[in-house]
Amino acid sequence: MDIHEYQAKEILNKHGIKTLGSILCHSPEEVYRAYQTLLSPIVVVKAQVHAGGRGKGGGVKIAKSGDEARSIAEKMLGMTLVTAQTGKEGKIVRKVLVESGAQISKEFYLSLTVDRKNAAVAFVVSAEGGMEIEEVSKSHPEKILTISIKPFHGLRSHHVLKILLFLGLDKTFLGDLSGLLFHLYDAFIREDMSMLEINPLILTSSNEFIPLDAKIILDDNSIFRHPYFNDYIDEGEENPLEVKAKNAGLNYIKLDGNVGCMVNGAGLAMATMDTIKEFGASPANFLDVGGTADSKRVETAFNILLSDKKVKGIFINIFGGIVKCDMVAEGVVTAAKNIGLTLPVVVRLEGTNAEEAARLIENSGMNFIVGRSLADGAKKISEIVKK
Amino acid sequence: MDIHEYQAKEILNKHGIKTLGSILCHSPEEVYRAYQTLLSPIVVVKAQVHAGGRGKGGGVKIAKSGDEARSIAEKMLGMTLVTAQTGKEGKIVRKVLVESGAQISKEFYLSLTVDRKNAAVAFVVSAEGGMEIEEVSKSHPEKILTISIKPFHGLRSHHVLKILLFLGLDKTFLGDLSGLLFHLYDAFIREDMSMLEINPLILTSSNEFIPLDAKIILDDNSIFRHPYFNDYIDEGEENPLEVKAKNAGLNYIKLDGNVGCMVNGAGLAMATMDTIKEFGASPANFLDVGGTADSKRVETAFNILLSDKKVKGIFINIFGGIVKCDMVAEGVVTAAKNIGLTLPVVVRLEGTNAEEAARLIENSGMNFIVGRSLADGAKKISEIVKK
Amino acid sequence: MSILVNKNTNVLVQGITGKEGSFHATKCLEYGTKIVAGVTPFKGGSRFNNSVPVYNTIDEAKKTHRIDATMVFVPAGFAASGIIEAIEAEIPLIVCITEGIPVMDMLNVKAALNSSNSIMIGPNCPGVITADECKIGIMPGFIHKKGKIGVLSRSGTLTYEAVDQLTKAGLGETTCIGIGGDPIIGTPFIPLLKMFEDDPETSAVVMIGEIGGTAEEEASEFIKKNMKKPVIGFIAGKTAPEGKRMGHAGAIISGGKGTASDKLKTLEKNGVYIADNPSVIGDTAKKALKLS
Amino acid sequence: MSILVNKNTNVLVQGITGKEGSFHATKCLEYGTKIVAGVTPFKGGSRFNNSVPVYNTIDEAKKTHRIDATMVFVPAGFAASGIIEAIEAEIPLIVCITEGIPVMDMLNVKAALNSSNSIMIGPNCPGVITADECKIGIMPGFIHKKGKIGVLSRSGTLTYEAVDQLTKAGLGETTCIGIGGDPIIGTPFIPLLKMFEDDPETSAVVMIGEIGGTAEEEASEFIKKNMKKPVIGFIAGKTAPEGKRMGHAGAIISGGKGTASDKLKTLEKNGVYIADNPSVIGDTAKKALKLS
Repeated sequence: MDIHEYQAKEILNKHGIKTLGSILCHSPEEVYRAYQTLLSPIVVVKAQVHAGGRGKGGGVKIAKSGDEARSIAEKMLGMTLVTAQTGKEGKIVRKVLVESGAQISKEFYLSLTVDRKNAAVAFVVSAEGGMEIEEVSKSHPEKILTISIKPFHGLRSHHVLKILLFLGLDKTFLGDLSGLLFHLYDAFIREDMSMLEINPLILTSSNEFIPLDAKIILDDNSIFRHPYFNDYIDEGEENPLEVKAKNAGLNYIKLDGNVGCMVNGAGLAMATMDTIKEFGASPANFLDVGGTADSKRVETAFNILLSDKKVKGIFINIFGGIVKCDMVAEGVVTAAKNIGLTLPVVVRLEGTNAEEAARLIENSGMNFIVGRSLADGAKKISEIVKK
Repeated sequence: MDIHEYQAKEILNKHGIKTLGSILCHSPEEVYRAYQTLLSPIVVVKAQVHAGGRGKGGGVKIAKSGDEARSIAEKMLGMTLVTAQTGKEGKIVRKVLVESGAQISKEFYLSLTVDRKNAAVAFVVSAEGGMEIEEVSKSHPEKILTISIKPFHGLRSHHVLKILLFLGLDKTFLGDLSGLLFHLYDAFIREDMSMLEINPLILTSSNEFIPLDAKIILDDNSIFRHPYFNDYIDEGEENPLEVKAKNAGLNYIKLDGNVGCMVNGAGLAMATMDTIKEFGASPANFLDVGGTADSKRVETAFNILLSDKKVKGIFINIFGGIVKCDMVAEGVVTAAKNIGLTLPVVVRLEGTNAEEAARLIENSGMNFIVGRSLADGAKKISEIVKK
Repeated sequence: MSILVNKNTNVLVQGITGKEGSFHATKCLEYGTKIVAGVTPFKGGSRFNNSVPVYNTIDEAKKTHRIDATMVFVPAGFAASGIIEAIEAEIPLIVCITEGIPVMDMLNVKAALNSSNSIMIGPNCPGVITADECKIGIMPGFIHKKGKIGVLSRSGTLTYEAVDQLTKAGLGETTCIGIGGDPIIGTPFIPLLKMFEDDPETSAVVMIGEIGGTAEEEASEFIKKNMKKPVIGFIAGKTAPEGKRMGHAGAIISGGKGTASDKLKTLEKNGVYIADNPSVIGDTAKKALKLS
Repeated sequence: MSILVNKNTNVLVQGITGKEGSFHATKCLEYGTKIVAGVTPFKGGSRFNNSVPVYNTIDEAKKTHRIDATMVFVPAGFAASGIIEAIEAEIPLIVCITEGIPVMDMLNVKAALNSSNSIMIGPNCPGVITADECKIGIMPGFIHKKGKIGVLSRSGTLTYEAVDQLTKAGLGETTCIGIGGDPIIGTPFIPLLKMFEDDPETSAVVMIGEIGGTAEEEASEFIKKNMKKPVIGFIAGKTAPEGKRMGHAGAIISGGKGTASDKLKTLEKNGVYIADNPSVIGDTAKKALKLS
């Protein structure tokens, strides 16, 4: 799960990593007062949204007075911030972080991620701080160092040394860098993070390492041992349909197309989207209804699909494994009737009792078309929505 | 390094493990006041010495009043406590721990050790609490469960379950036992222990797990990351000669025989002791002078050997590897002259320049005899001391 | 022949009395799987379905039974413990169905596996099946038919789709393995590809991948260097957007890495027969085997 | 032939500029060891003895040199890091001389070794030497002479004692290995016994043990089952008291376990030729080889 910069910094602080003084604000007045409180001649006002690249989009501004800070906040709060990571629709700025300024002597990039290939935690560092790391990795891969730490090796002093040397720092920084890296590594593991990105990590003119920005992604699966994750959920940052689906236990991701998809299983759902695209239409969503496609669940799924006004037709693709297809067909028909569905729907049911299911669909009296295979179904729905 | 029970309990408390209320006392008056302070009708007065088996030796007594506690302390403080672990000479009791009483519903044995074979931390548990575990392991090995926890496996809930079932405890104790075991495991690793023994671990009548006794051995080698170990050193508990040797950087262990041994290397030192024994004499000590047997070091070693009044002769056995034997011989002669050594000394020097060394020893004018091999030297010194 | 499991495999079920565990253990028994014992803490001494003995721990079960494989249905929060219990009990094959195990737990599990002789399939997978012999998992048994294709997949229902086609195409399967949809899994494609290459009954392998990570690319390099048998590849997620987890915890394109098109390019370069869409997996297999 | 090291072994020295490291690196060079590089943090770019290039990290050294083995003189507090650096750099043989590494660090190192292809000898050991070819360690080279006996030992100078006798007895040595006196060591007797059994030049093995642990007992069981070559055993510490560490961290009798007499009994039972005292190791070897 994504969290805000200010929350990420709270976690870092908890693990002994110092950040600059900052105050979270919800109104221009609070921002004005924050300027006074921080006692820093220069402050930075930063939009708190679940997306990176805020600077380019106008979500990070410097203020040299309380008035200036307030007037920045007046524009920033409520604006729709569009960055490389928000998508076209952007994100509405609901709160800002006002942070003290710092005298920057150097900027670095530093992140921790899960290294899938080596089953390890990887440090990624670069002396090119503040840049987008994807760009650096494409244009100058030699400027990035990745060090994988296997769990039974642990972070060790030779790892710190390698990072120090790669960043071009001298011996005198070894102790401080070591402290920072050990705290970060510990925080990453203990808080079950999927990603921790500090960009830039700055070295101040007084030779302190400070994370100027911090982005953390937490591993939702570990929420059972970190109840505080619940406090960090900010539904306002997510797509409302995705939130609704999640609360109903459905796995839904909104896309830009016009064919609503309802599939059981994540892999099959992706494959279904891909096949629709192959036939010239475009999927409106990813939706995995899971293993139990009963009428209640299907009804909720229909409602979510229909909330997306772009949707012109629906493709239901279920491979009935343990679940019997005729049961699913009944559920689909009942749900469609309950909500008075009028959109064209192509239904493909494969697996146990697929024939009986097809008959039920055909005889339902609804606007249902039977797909005989994944390709056949995808083709039929694509032709319909392209009309 | 060995530490006292009260220190072991301090460490356990630091790691969230509850122990009974207790007060460390150095005088009968303090013990009297401790009784009043603890507000427990029954207290236990326990001698604080670096040795187990105190109960049998009279080092653990129950008191039901302040007066009784004081009179127990009067006898206990200053006494020489002899237990199975102290050796014949016993240990002088210099302080006692006064601890609140508890209502015991069950007693268990629980310890953590390093499992050399599996390179793991091992839990050893038994429902036979309060017994000497060595005896149980000989007479009823089936009453002991050993579970090895490899570092990359970690302590897991199935380990706790196995221990719970083995101890004959029901489901309701799972949470509390789990908490205790995780704290102990964490403490063992974080504090670099070699041994942590709780005997007995009690279950109180209010169903709390409490370590009634606690014995911890810390890994001296880790002192660089645990400066507090220094505060736990109690030289009064060690043999004064061993303390003196240690402070001089020598590895010395006092034994009961009359042949003083000075050897370079621990394995060779043991082999030398064994060979002396084979020739019918008995080693007075283990002493490894280490790699640099210069005159200063040899002099210190001589002084320590001579402080043991039982010593009737000295066997110096040096395998000069990197170090040259003639240099060692010179060192030995100089040191012996400096301290005016009169005891018979057999010197065996093997390795580089062994012949020159033998000549130097023979021509030294001292009471020195050359040993031509380990066996020859051991034989000669044994014959001398047996006269 | 087949790989990993066959009709002689003695199977344990961890979490046999739970909702999922009991449902699927029953289905597996119906398929003919030799489930010899189950484990659920504090349920030791009882019998599952009036027949399969239940124990508190694997150690207890091992006193009476030879166990070749275990099917793990332990809830996510305790799954790492259950898997490590199986590793410590030296169970040769561990099939973990459980979804939602934290990645940090899996890093430890993976380290434990590396120092053991156990093989783990999953987690977050449909399991392993050798057609007509042994099913350890949640896949529908009836779509499988003894034949000549080995199947490897990061997916669940998409695998059933492929198997269904292979069965209907008359090719049938030897062993079908869902390797799991999580970022860290017990066994990636390569060791299993090697087993299929060595299995005399397997003529070709279908490998179903998806976006995220680089497992398919690494597999294709192995295929190029070490495999004589044809491999048919499909990658799901051509239309998946960047930065979104597509259901599976491991199915995510991040930092522009792990896209379907990158994977397909590498697979093709390394001589894998590409199925352009899931409906042609069966046909592609036939073509690869020069049967059509 | 020999085991572990020979005249072609390219050696790195970690901690080459330290007091111990530089002294012994010089001695090894004098013996003829092919020391190709050294590592000391922040000393990269300099040269040791005006010849051996020094690097900051092993990775840097590996860019220029093939490295077959590393000799570790890193101080105890940093030794685990140094060893793990060598494991991560995939150095095949790691010889760690350092004494005083905390046991908890060694548990992690051992776990790291288990998942790697590196072999570690030590820590707290004199090192490894193949007579007249390659010395990686602190033993006096001149006492060694090419011959037919393999030597394994938990000790230092006691090993020299044994080697000296073997050389003077005209038997000579193939490879001599101090496995280390700590409770947790990289490689116990068994894998090395196996290598000696497979080495055509080795005719017999001298195994020098001491009190503490059960490594000798386990080794003797291996010897009985798997070795045709005679093994001569000596155990130091018959007169050692219980509960005291005899110099080596691993040399301690605790809870009545790890005594010399127990070990000797088991060794004898398993067909090891026992040398009753260290002075007869050479003679016992001759007898075992039917040379006297």
